Amino acid sequence: MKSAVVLVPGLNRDRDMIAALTKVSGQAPATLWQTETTLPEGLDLIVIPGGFSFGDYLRCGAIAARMPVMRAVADAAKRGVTVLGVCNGFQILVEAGMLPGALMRNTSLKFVCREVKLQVTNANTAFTRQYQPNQIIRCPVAHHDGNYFAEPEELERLEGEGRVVFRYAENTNPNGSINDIAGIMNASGNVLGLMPHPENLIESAHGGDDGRGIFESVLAKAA
Amino acid sequence: MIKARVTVTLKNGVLDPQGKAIEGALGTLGFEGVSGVRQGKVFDVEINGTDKAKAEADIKQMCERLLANTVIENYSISMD
Amino acid sequence: MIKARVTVTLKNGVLDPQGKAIEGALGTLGFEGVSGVRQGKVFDVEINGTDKAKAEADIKQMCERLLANTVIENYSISMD
Amino acid sequence: MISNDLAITSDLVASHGLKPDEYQRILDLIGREPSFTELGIFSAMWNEHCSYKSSKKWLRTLPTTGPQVIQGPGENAGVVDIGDGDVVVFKMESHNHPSYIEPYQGAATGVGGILRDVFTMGARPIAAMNALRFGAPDHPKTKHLVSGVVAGVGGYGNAFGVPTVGGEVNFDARYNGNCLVNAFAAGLAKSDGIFLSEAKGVGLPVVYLGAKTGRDGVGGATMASAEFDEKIEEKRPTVQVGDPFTEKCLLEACLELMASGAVIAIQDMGAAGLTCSAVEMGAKGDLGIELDLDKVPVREDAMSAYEMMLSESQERMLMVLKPEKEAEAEAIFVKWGLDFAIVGKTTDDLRFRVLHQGVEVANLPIKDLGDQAPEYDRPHVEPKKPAPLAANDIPQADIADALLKLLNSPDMSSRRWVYEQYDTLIQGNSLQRPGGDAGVVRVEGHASKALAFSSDVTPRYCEADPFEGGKQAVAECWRNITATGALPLASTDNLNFGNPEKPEIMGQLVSAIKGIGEACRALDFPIVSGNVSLYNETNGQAILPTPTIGGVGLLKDWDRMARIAFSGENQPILLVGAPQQWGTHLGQSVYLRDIHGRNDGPPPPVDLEAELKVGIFVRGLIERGVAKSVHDLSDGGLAVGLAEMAMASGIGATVPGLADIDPIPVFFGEDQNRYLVALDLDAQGSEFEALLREAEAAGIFAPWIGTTGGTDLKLGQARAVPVADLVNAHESWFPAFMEG
Ligand SMILES: Nc1ncnc2c1ncn2[C@@H]1O[C@H](COP(=O)(O)OP(=O)(O)O)[C@@H](O)[C@H]1O
Ligand SMILES: [Mg+2]
Repeated sequence: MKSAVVLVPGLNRDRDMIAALTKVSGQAPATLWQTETTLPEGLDLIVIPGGFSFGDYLRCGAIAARMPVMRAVADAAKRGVTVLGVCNGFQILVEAGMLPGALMRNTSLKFVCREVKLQVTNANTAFTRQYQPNQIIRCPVAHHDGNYFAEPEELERLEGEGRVVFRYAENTNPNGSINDIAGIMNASGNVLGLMPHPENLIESAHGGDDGRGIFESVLAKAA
Repeated sequence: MIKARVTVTLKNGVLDPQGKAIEGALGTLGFEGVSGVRQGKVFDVEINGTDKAKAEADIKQMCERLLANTVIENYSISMD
Repeated sequence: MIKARVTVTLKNGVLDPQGKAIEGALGTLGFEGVSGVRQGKVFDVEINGTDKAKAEADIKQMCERLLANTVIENYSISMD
Repeated sequence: MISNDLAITSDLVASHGLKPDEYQRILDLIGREPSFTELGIFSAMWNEHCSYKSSKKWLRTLPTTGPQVIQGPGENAGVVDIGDGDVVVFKMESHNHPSYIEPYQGAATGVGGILRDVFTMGARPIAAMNALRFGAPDHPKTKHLVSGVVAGVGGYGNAFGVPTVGGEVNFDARYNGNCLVNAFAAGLAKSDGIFLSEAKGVGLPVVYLGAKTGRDGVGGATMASAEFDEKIEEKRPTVQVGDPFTEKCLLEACLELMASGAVIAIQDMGAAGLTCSAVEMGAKGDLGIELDLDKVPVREDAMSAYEMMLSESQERMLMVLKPEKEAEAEAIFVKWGLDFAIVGKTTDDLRFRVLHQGVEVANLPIKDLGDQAPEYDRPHVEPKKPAPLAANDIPQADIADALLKLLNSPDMSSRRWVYEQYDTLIQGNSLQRPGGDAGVVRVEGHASKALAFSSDVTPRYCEADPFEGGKQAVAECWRNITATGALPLASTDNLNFGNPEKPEIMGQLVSAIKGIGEACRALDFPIVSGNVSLYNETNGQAILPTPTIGGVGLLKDWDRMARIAFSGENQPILLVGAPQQWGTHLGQSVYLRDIHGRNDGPPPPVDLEAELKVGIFVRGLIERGVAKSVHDLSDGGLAVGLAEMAMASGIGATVPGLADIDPIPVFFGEDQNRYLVALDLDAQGSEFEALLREAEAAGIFAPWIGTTGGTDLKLGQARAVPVADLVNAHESWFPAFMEG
């Protein structure tokens, strides 16, 4: 699998993501600095990792979404390249208009870092094939603004089209997100944003590998 | 130099967790009869030049392209 | 019902990392001649009753006790 | 703008915290009256915070060397060898006064400062801890301080991207007027990639990098050394605001710059920013420094030389760069969006010269600024030893009720409310997150190595007996690290005390340092860095003496690591290192304080020889793979220790207790050098037998006190308590306090 990780100042889970992609695919991803306007040929996957791009100033992901590299990522997505945004990456995808809705401040108004349960609501996607439908997996979260919001019509569309891919399960919603939404995808099914951090749960040192399935699914698709 | 203030507020109907929490906290502090608390942002900016109309048009562009998320937010501009 | 808007801004001289980052981003987006960007907050509140003077006094208390961090922020109140 | 020619009156001198004899010393040194800027420079360099004038004499007595120590005190952080060419770089520092005034920003900039100390040395930060002390929970300011400080620690560390793996939180009315925020950070580097502050070479550019200079914290270092009084409000405008985003960019830029070979010397700007950093770089390298303030990037208009020299704006660095690498360096600064400027040069005249708007505003002997700082042997009185409790003075309580009450108390309850606001797993290497004995982080790029971190001190012990309390802080830190299976390598200390000009307070400081020194020597746990925070007093009321110890240990193979959770049912539990009656010492215990409202008696003494012996034995069990579940005993004794192991695992235990012995000291005594070890062995088997004999042969009392299993904790004759009830008591205090 040929993958690439987007780098914007303030992102800080880039190293975690690069390590996870390397361990799962056996190949280190390329990196894409914020100013780049052309992408390497033949990419199967572009990942926007978590962190605090531009300090989360203004709105989470707002400034990063307007950096040149994101135009190239949007073009690649239009051509069908698989794009995954995790945490701040999800916020950036939303701010870039590549996913609908908005991610608001957690209802507790506090940063929250803990493990939650996720339901794989749609196991028939490029990102979730390795899971069973409605399987419950463990996954850590670490964010301040993960409270997903969408207008009622938009929400209906997301739910109706099976584009809510992950949901917080067993009363573990950590942020007040509407319909317990933890991850959604675009209409073509090649762009996924999710708040939790699967890259931090892929090996025994992490205390489990429930997050691996996402990377393995994408890998299987690429193969 | 032209000074302007941009005010960005959440659209009606958009959930405002911060406003809600603040309303709750005001109640806890004993302030009664407070409702509808909504939190927004202001930006003070200074623009080179003296052409107010141009400055206002520029600031409108800044709002559309960066300062406001027009999916969930409204903005208004006031000039000195 | 009385409607009021509280505007909270950083005191002069207090570092505003957000303002700084936004100014940088505006530059990257090609807006020229923008400087002195400072970010603040607004709170819209509704107060029961009709006594404006009392409402204003109450809101002042809310600012002192919760809405503003008077160590580093100033506030101003405007009523409808 | 205040002119540099401002008349130097005795009031002005006094308002700079300089005593008349100290001012006389300045006059003697430079042979003339200082300018206003020079007075500011002296006040910054000679205040307690930078000069350690009250503590230096005693700090010198601490052990700071060992084969593992690469760099001891004297640089931004200590450096310790962990093999394979890797080193760990760490330090702890206080931000007490700023956090009391503005808790969020005070704590945030405290974290920022300590991270900078670590990466200035060339290390990438991999772990952070924070040791916090607040006033009584019912004091009107406490909640506000807790929520602000915790949010600030998280706000900075999370955005910067370092996992927070440990810390402490205590409440006591003695901190009502002065909270304590001690921040620890550790980073990883290669032994040949360490950077120091010593400038080398004449005529080389001195480069400023990072954020712009504002008026933040002008007078801040002076404030940190001043006792609070009612006029605290007036000191407010000196608050510094942290910008973790710029710090993260600064980290990446510095590491890239160091890798490029451009850096000769580097020093972060901390307290008294430009002044301290420039003087230190020059003085260490036996060079003069000339600064041109017109080149300094500023964010405010009309800043005077005085303000620029004393500004504590955050996220700034000073370096000496190789001139031929200038273009390469500049490209890195630009990439990371950082301000930079050549603000001066090194000279050969040993003068510290500052130019502003064409005028020389300061011209001082650079070495004297540090070397000639006053040093005091302040009068101190030996603290009185408290009388022991009478042998029959054992106030009674129901064991189960007392345990539940302790678990639900401010000091003993779960800190989950706090640490869930911290990113504890970023970087993907956290093997043990907060909640256990020590935080453990895997060493990236190595198959099996990991580092363990703990921060400890028991202030009520230090108040009762600073010498024993100092020993105990070191021993507990060492023990917590040992309990994971790691070998404790070295430590850092953060000495928080009241006003050293009072002989009783100075007596506490001196005794605590003696105790710390003795324990560090006995346990081969040298102090490689640290910080002193004095004058933690308000209206004459001092804090409890709080010498925080931060320690680092090395696990050779994290596959052989112990955790506090029971690892299975039907495992025999040993109480390793216990006295014959399992527990005896109630003086200064939380049982006496929180159940009976008493704080008398001496603290438990630490037998350092036994501590070492027991620790080595326990580590041996972990390394052999028979002990996966280990917990040291501290506050709350055996009962609380067992409860914590049960709660962490959801597995109960039955501990029958001793016949004919009062169960209160058995279960709540706080005797030192004890561990609970649950063995992955059959209690009927020969291996278990052999292990017990081994302990005996080593002269270690390690009775088999009970067995894991079930869903209740059964202590002696007391009623069985469901583990779920323990968890409920333990988890509910903090959220109820903060959200109630
Ligand atoms: N209590 C202490 N024990 C040992 N070393 C100390 C202690 N306090 C300070 N030091 C050392 O003195 C030096 C100066 O400390 P400090 O001024 O706090 O450092 P920085 O300038 O990096 O903030 C450092 O090397 C520090 O490690
Ligand atoms: Mg412990």
